[in-house]
Amino acid sequence: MIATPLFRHLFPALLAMLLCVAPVAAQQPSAVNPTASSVTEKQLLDALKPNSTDTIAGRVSIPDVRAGNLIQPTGVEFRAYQTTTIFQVGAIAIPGMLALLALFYLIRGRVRIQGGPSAQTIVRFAWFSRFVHWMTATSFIALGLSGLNLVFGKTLLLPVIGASAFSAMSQLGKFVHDYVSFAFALGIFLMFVMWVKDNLPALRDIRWIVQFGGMLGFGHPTADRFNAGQKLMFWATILGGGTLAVSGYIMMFRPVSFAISAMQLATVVHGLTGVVLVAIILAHIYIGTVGMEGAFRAMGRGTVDLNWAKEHHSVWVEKVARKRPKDISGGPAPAPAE
Amino acid sequence: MTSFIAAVLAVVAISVGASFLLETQQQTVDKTYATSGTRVDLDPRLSGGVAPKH
Amino acid sequence: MARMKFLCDADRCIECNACVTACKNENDVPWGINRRRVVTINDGKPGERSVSMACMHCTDAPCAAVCPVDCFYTTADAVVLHSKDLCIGCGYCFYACPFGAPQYPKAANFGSRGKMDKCTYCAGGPEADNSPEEFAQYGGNRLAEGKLPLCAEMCSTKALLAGDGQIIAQIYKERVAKRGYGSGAWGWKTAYKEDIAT
Amino acid sequence: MLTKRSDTKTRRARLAHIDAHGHTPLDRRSFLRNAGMTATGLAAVGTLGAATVQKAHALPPVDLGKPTTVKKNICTHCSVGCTVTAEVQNGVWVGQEPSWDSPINRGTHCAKGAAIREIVFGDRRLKYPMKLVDGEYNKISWAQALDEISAKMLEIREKSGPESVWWLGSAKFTNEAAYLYRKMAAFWGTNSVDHQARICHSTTVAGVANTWGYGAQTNSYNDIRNSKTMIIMGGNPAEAHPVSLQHVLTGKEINRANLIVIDPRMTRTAAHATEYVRIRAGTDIPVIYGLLYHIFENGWEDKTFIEQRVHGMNDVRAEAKKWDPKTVEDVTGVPGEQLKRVAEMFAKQKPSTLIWCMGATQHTVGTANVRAYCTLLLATGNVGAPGTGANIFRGHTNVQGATDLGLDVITLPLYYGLDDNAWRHWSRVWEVDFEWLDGRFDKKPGPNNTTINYRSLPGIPSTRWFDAVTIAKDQIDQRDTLKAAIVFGHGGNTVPRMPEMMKGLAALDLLVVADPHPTNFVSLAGRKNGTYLLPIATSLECDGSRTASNRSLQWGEKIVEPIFESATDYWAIYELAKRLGFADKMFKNIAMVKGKFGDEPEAESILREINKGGFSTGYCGQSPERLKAHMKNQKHFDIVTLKANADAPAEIAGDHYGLPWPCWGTPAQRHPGTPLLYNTNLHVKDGGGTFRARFGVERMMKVKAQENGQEIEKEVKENLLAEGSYSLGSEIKDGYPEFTMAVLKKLGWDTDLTADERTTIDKIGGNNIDGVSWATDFSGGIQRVAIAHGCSPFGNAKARANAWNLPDPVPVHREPIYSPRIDLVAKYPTRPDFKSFRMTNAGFSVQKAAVDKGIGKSFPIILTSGRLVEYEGGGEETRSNRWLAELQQDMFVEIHPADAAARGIVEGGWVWVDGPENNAKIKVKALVTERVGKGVAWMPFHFGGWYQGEDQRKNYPAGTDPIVLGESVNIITTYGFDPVTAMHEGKVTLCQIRAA
Repeated sequence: MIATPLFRHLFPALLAMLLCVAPVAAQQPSAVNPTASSVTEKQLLDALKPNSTDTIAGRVSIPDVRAGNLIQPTGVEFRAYQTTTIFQVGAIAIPGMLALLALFYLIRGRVRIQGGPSAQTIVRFAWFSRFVHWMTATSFIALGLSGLNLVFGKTLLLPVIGASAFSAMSQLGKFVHDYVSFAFALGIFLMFVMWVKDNLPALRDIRWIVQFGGMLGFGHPTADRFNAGQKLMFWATILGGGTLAVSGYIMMFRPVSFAISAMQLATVVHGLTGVVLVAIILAHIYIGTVGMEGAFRAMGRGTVDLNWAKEHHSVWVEKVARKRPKDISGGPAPAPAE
Repeated sequence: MTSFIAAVLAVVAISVGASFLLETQQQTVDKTYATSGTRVDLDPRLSGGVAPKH
Repeated sequence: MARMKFLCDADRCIECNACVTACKNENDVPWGINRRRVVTINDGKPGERSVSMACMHCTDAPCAAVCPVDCFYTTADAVVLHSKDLCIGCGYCFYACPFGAPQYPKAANFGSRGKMDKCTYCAGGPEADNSPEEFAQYGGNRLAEGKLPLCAEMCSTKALLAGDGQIIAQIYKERVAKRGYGSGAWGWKTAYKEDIAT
Repeated sequence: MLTKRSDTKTRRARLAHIDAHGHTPLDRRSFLRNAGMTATGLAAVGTLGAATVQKAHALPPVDLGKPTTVKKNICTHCSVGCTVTAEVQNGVWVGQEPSWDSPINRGTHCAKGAAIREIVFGDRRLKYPMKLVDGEYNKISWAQALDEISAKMLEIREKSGPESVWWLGSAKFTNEAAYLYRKMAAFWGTNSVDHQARICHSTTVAGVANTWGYGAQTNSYNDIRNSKTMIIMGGNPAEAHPVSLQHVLTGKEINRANLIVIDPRMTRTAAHATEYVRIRAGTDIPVIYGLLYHIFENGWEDKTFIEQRVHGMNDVRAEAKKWDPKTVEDVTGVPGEQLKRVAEMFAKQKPSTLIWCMGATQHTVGTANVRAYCTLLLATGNVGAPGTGANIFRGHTNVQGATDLGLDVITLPLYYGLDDNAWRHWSRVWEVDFEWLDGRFDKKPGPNNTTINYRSLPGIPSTRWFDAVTIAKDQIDQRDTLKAAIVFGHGGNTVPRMPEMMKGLAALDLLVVADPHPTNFVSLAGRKNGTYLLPIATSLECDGSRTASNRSLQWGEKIVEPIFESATDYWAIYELAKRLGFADKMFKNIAMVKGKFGDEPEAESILREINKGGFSTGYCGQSPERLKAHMKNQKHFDIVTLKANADAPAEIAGDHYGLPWPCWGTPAQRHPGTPLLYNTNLHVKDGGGTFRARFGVERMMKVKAQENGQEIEKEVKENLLAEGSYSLGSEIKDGYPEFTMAVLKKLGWDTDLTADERTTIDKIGGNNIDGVSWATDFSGGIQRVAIAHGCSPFGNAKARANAWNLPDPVPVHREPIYSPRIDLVAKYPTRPDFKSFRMTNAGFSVQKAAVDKGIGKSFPIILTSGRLVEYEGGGEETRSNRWLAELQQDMFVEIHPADAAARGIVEGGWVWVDGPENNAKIKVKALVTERVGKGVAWMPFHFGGWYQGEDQRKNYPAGTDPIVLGESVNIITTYGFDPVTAMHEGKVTLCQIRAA
């Protein structure tokens, strides 16, 4: 489904972003009657076939060089993407993830702190880290909702609330999507800078993955500040968010030198990355809230229960105890997760 | 909690800032598609506003 | 019911741009927006051909298919129109359109490109026929007066044909039969899934 | 979702017009409407900047509820003569509709015609009279402007004589305005009155008229549909006359005709040709001889035609013999095989026509080029029948009419010339005293106690006016240099050598620019005082007739009142004449109507005066009533023959559309007009004709002969009259001279004259009745009687392949002044320096200096120029039209990819183009294309407002600057003038191009 020709030509397309790709001239001796041998549409389309991201382009006198594109065959593929691919990918990824999470909840239930809450807490995230997380998170929710609206709104919402209201809402959503994106992009950048050091892969990550973090009861693998699951989430967010930002800004700023095929590609990449990331983030939200006892306060208050920390991040706790013992403090009895 | 509220405020601030900055940078097509030899009277119809209703 | 189409006979088109200015004249289209344009292929070489292109009013229009707010509609004459009140300026129709017909009042996409504008086949928009409101947003509505789009009506060499698809196809066929050559009905395969057998 | 169905009544069916295919009217039904959609739904979001394309208030739509007046006028942008149909409501031009009924354009337009409505609300128009005071333009009143202008003119007249005021008229005048302007110059006392024809087809007029009688298109655009072979040489009608291509391409398709384009540039016309021949610019004559070589060699010429109707073809044969295929290829670059193929097609697949434009005319050999073209037509017998002929596409709306009506330095209206007979004729028509007119002119003592009377001397042409300003007083053949230029409707960037024009412009005491736009005269810096700008109405705001290139006259109605403070030409000329003191005489017989600013001359009345005196060219039969009837009944004319159909109403029955001149006799005689000149297949009364007997009946020729074994030279008389050829129904079955009373008497036909006609003739002839001719008898009697006997009033002669009165009687090749082929310059030099039009034509010296300086090395690229479809002429009007200006925003130079690559020039990049004179250079954008050959560059000539890299926008009065400005090609074009008409060399010079 995803393997539309757009993807087959991902790299050539990026290279071929220059406009005015000269049409392949028909081979004609100059003395021949030019009327009889006039260039035809079919001829030009056939010539384009080896590289379907090209357009039949010619010369126009107006400064809008894109107007020189007479026929762009990739419009058909974009249409297929927009009406089918993204819809199906989204319809599989997001409800699928929700179903998976529900299934997981049914099987595993809430992951409890096995040792029970202790009286001690350990500082997990400083204020600025939490600020960045929430900035990224809230903007992602706004972007996700307004983005999903463009994919599913027409099918799900429009019949319910009517064209006028839906259009007004979508228009607003589009403005929100455009402007909020800057906060999101900034957040992604800061998160990368803050946490990349702790998210570099380590050998023990393999064990963590093999044991699936102990969540299905194969015992608790050790982890540093971030376990392999969190690292995967980090990289998904950074790469996914980064991709979204780059493709989004291409869509937004529309560099003149970009061919339509490049713009289409940006749109496709943006959309698909978007729905997939939404699905991934759903898992993140699940595990940070309903799915695991004691996890939410890491971002809520910045501190976590020491027992929770020991269970999930034993290596890290040891390091903190060694380097910054002050971060571990006897606090009040832990409150249940919000 | 403060970090969350600050984050929401930051999102709003950044978005509003971006909208102002970008809307002032926004170019209408009459300006974009005019070259050095021209003086086009910029068309108010392209820069926003709602069509006059009679 | 007539199925309205455009056909540009590239063997007649001399790139005089009458269609472009006729469109501006009829619909008072502002500078920077070209609902119709003429593209010259193989410029300066033997076999050079010019084709006047605008919205082809496709059968099963891609623009309508990809529009996230469903602002397009097809009239009984098979003309593809849209509502500017509903359009949010997302730009998807421009990417989907094989002919580059959709245009936007703003060049970059900071916030908004503005409401999409395209050839209406001189058939206005969803407002009441030939009302000032319709004219303000979409330009003239010649179809409602029983006239065809001005671009085709004013074409200097009668290269650009507008009207019922069967009739203009017939005209084109007869021309090709008479003169013995034809470089094809540009865009028909893409827009209408049809070729004119000549 | 609701489905709304509205059944708007179908008003008109349009499909029927696409081609000859019937079709039932469209039944437009319904559009979907979104449920619950309200206009206010998005108001809140709208403020966030959801820009939308809306209609400005300045342009109201057609309100279907209000009555609409439909007015017809003629497009001003070229000579095809497209009807413009305007819908007017409340005095505002609200809509433009296709003019389906016009047999010429059949509903269609080009970019300019389809955008023409813009020019009557264009806000870049000049809005009120202005005066330049110390470098600043100030608004003044019409009265003040005219008072000051006339006072200054009279002062100059007092000090320097009438010849120091130079009048430049316009091809955008109506016939009536052109005639008034010429008349005004005559009453002022000068022949220095010119217009655009000088720089577009003056050489055509001279060359063609000297070949067979009249200097105009012989056939028509419509008639090209009959051709089986068409050569378009030195023309690009796809851009210059797009609507003509409708006829050309239809003809090509219907007849499967050959369409051959011969041009240095692969134009948009060439893109539709069946054969494209690329030549080196400036080698038209060798190309024609290259064709004639094959024609004579293979005996493809039309021997009967030549024998009966052509004089001097043997001289051409001798010249053609020199141009064997090898020589031709060396000079022109065209392979012999290709020329042979073209020659065979042209000679054998008849009827054939030759179409040309400024690529032929704008040369130092312009007249000779045109003569060569005519010779090719004569040799193959392709004149005077449907589908044949010299189809000369002219420039502006009324350049044909303005030429006919004498905006020319060598003639009074309608080609009467400047001799005493001509002046006496017109003084009779004008009912002014001949002696009074004579007294208006300067005179000076000539050799041998004679007097040189400037009344009979050609004036100063528009290509050289600035030389006449700056030249030393003793170098110009008149009392003083030019001091004032009165310019009505003419751009300032139309003539080469602009750096030198700048000097002339600065040196003028008085410059008057009367134009809807300020024109390039204003943008060129240098003047601080003494410039007046007068806002003149466009042609669309003016009643009157216009003559299309095919000689058809069309009556255009004033669509709207002149906008702003603009005035019509009629009013401005009248008011100026009043202040110059001769309005009472000049407008003696012309009725006045109430105009925008008071009394103004009535167009109809002026046309009647033209009819009264216009016998020489057959401008006598087209009364305003007949022309208006034609416009009303346009749909009744056939699109091929232009003849009224059988079902036409009586008022136009039998007529040809627009009564193409010559339309003989008085309007009451109802001659139908002459759609094809010299067509012997028709009776003269139906529009037939013969070649004109203009050059006498016989010619003494020296021929070499063998007598008693010795070669001696002896004189023989060669008959110049046709032999055995005559028009249908002619009672004289042979050639005959032009008709005069003497001829009538000799034939015994004078008794056919009515008493009234006889009285008029007696009055005109005085004591020499025999001298009254078909051209001077304004009773129309002589013409009527001649036609009644089936004869052409102007005689029946041979066309001249040898025009012995011209500098090169048989065309010979001469290299352009600036030629890259120094070897060929030595072999085919330009004509020696000589005096013409009161100044020296120093072409030879310039050519020699160029060769000596090795100019071909430092300027290796041939530069030629041409037209863009979006713009016209100097371009101020069209560059101010926003719908057109958007399409061509930059002055550019077309350069071949190889030349560009060698210079590091990229598509769209800025380049400097250097010209070989005055260190001139222009900064333009590069358009890298194979349209031009290697070593050739091409530029459009419509741009202005930049000068050698500097934007001159600030020099325009506020708000009147055109939307698009750019360098003018004529800044770098160079010296060179045709010996016959002083046509400039606009098509070949040299240049160098470098990246900027």
